[in-house]
Amino acid sequence: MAAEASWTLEFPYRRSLGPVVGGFFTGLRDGKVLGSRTRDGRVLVPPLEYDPETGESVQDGLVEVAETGVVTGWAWVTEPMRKHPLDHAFAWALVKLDGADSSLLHALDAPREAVSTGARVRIRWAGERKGHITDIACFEQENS
Amino acid sequence: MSVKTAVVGVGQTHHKKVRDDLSMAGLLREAAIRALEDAEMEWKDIDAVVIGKAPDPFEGVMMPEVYLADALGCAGKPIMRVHTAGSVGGSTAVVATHLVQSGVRERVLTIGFEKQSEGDTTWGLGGGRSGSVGAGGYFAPHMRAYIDRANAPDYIGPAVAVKDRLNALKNPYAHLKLPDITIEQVMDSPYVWEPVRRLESCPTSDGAAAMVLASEKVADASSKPVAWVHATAVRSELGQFPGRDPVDPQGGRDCAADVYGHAGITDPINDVDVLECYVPFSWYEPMWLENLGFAAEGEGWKLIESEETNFGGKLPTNVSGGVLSSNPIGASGMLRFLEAALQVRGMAGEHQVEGAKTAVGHAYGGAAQFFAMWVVRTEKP
Amino acid sequence: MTDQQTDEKVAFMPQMVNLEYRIVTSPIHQRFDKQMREGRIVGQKCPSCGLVFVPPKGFCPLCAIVMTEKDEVAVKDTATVTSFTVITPIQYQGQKEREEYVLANLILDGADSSIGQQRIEGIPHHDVRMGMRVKAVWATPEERAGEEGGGMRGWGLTAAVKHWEPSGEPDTPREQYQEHIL
Amino acid sequence: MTRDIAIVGYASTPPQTEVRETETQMLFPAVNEALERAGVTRKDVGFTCSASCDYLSGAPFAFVQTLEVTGAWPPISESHVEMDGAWALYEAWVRLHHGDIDVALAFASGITSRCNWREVSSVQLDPYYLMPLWVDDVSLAALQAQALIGSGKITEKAMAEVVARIRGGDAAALLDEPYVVEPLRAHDTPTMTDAGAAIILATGDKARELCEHPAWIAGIDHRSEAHYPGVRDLTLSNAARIAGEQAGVGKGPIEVAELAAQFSHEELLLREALGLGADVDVNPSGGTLASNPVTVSGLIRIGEAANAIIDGGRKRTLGHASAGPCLQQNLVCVLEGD
Repeated sequence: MAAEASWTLEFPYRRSLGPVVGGFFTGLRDGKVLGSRTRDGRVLVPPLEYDPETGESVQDGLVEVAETGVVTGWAWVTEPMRKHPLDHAFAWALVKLDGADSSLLHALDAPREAVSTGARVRIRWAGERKGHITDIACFEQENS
Repeated sequence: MSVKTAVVGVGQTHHKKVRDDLSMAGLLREAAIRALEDAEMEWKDIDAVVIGKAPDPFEGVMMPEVYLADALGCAGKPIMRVHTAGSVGGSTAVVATHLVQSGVRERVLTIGFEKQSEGDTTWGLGGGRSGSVGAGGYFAPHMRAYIDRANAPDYIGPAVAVKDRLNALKNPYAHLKLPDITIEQVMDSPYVWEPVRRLESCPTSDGAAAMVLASEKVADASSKPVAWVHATAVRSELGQFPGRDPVDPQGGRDCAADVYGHAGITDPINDVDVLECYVPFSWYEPMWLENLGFAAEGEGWKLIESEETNFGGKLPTNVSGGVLSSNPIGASGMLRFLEAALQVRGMAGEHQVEGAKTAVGHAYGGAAQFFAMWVVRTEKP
Repeated sequence: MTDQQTDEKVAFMPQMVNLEYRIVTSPIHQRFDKQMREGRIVGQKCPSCGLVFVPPKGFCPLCAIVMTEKDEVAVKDTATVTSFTVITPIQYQGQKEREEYVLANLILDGADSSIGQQRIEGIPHHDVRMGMRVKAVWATPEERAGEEGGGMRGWGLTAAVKHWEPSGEPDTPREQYQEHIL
Repeated sequence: MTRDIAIVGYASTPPQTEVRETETQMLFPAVNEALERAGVTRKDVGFTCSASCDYLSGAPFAFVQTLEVTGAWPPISESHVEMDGAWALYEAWVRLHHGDIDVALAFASGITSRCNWREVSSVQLDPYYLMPLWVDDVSLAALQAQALIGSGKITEKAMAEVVARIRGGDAAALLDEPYVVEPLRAHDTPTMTDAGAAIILATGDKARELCEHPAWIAGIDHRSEAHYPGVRDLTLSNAARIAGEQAGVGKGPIEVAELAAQFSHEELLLREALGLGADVDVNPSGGTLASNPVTVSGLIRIGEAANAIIDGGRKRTLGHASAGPCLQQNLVCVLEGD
């Protein structure tokens, strides 16, 4: 017997989404970015079902925000791992979309020198959208 | 120096094969918010959260307390996660109780959950390999050994299956609703893990169960009846060793002796008004009746034959419908504890056992090697 | 993108979780496997309580003491069925079983710990019984070499023993095995 | 309200880069040594709590196997957390308050060498928004490091000095190394290891009887942050701050702090959140940066902090554990000698 073998633990999970996550993904499929509103009026993008600070349920319904925004945090990936969204060097970016009060984490496809806190970016949509976080292919520079 | 502790609120989801209307956080929150409402509390009132669930690959989320922390109002608060296999719902409630009894926290929210529909439990139990026999395949030889040893009639298992499914009709949250089920129908259903038939097996469910445990000071101020925790106990034994008796495990016997001793129960069949025990396969009811001291060895099935574990019998057992009617694994044990609490609060609605003052909740897991129990009463200890 | 517009709400998402692992067979299980491939079933006898464990664990779980090669003892390839079930395989991703089959718990002659989930062949399913005597049907040396490494349980057992079949000996009385259901 | 409870024995296996024996076999020496150090046997233990993580091996029920290290026959009173072992210790500490037992065991095991932890770490994230992007723990830590640098709270030079202190070498030269995920270099990220560890707790007089210098748990508390990084201020660790306050860190001077800082910048952030001054000896053991057996690291930190009192002559130390992305969960344990 080999002292060692490789093994892939593999399963295609099927996750039900509920109205908030499902609403957000429905919006992405349709090319819109939607956020949820906490009771004190903060807009969360991506939307959570609850106020992350208090646990209180958010208000009913989602509100649309812009597909442009500002980088609030970043990290530059010099060598992507095989499952990362991009196969060349990229940045993970926290992006506060215009109209939102929280930041969305996704890949930013931009040259290293263009990656900084405060940089303006926009969503690059995926070619085929199916209601998934990867309907946002990544962010790119707003003026590219 | 132990702080008297009570269940001051409970909540559970409507358990279903697929709760396709909710996210995972949404599932837990449905149960948790119901428990908070029952306790007349808000998220801010909770000091700590203890959650429990079965193996992480069931949903494919590792250590889900990390993702769920703020969904359960825990930004700036403590949250911990227990995992003791099938007994986890019970063990989790025990940890939450200890947090209050120790004086460390005053109001603790505890939640057990499973969203089995996200993945495949048989796959998960087999570590993703071919040939997984699931829990039923594992336990079937033990049930065969019981039937053989106790010389039990073949209709006893089916009778339990029918009883629990008819009980479930009185529980609005139960998953399986089989109003026309009969013993003949159960006996005609195909074997899955012979001697276990399909209709003698638990369903796979999505669901969550939540309770708020609170100190005497808080409980005394409650406007509703509370369930006082008189005793808790857990026991673990090795899953495999020479001389182990998986049909009547010593761990289960010791666990029962421990809670009875602390709750002053000397004659279980007469001292206990309602039993909620973990019966995922029908034959486990007579097995646990013996293991938990409600019947002598080899006599458990006679309580079923004489319908003493039915509604209106001497020891109504799993009047909620039990695990045979709803099985969100990580919540299943907690549901036994929760239903026991509901009974002594007199708030079980249609499945209320009239005058229930003392109830026992029980859960088991692993290779029938992990046990958790509690005794709750209407009266303060 | 208007061609993608639909009124239907997105209610589900797929999530492939695929993680690669190295399955490392511990030295003690490699040794057991090698002995199995040589046609010998070798367990460990606890120097404290005297109980024989097959497969060996490298420790006695009851006495909580470490055991080594010095504690090895050979056991026979004949056994008693202590209990069993007929499995109707549940179909899930990766499941290869399609037909009903019998899995038994066995107590090997010379061992004190039982082994679970062993296949019984060569007898109609409804004739399998508790107390039945069985013997190992060994894979040929060529077959033994081909088995994939690692795995969840059985180590060399599943590689070297294809299944068990009735030995024709009289059944073992219940009182002799009922302490060894598992 | 809380009882006198002390750590009276601690042991861990020497961290290895690759353990080949079973998880249970790996644990045996650690549990045996902790019991020996405390001068107790398995029969003296009134409650046991273990910690492990099934995703490290990709197979369910690691804890069912490792239960065998306890010799659980006759059956024992036992529980398990799918978390770092520090939370197993916490559960045991809570259990000891009942007063019916006087000795408890907490142990943890983690074999990380059989998986790609960076990839596996993604599976603990929000399953809708983060996991599908396969954001890994190093990337998330880098986001926090960048936030701290951007705010002016820390510098890459300060991070390099942490690394140089622990791993040796010249801080300035470390800055010439390439980034893995900027601003983190390989030496800023933890060395993943395999290990098991065990701690024996005892109450009041029993602790005094068993140990000449028990490490009394003066305070222990744990807290979480919100999960999604875009809703948090990553330049703060409120969870560590609150846990530290609740555990009473500031009630006296801390001599030694063992911090579960997996990444160099986390040590700097934790020092601030816990109010640890420059005079505090931080991670003399090398800390989690030098050796990170997942689910064991926090328990080791507490054990090391206890040993500083039990046989190191120190009077007041701190052990810390963390879990989740960007130091989401934090546990702080303040220990005091007599």
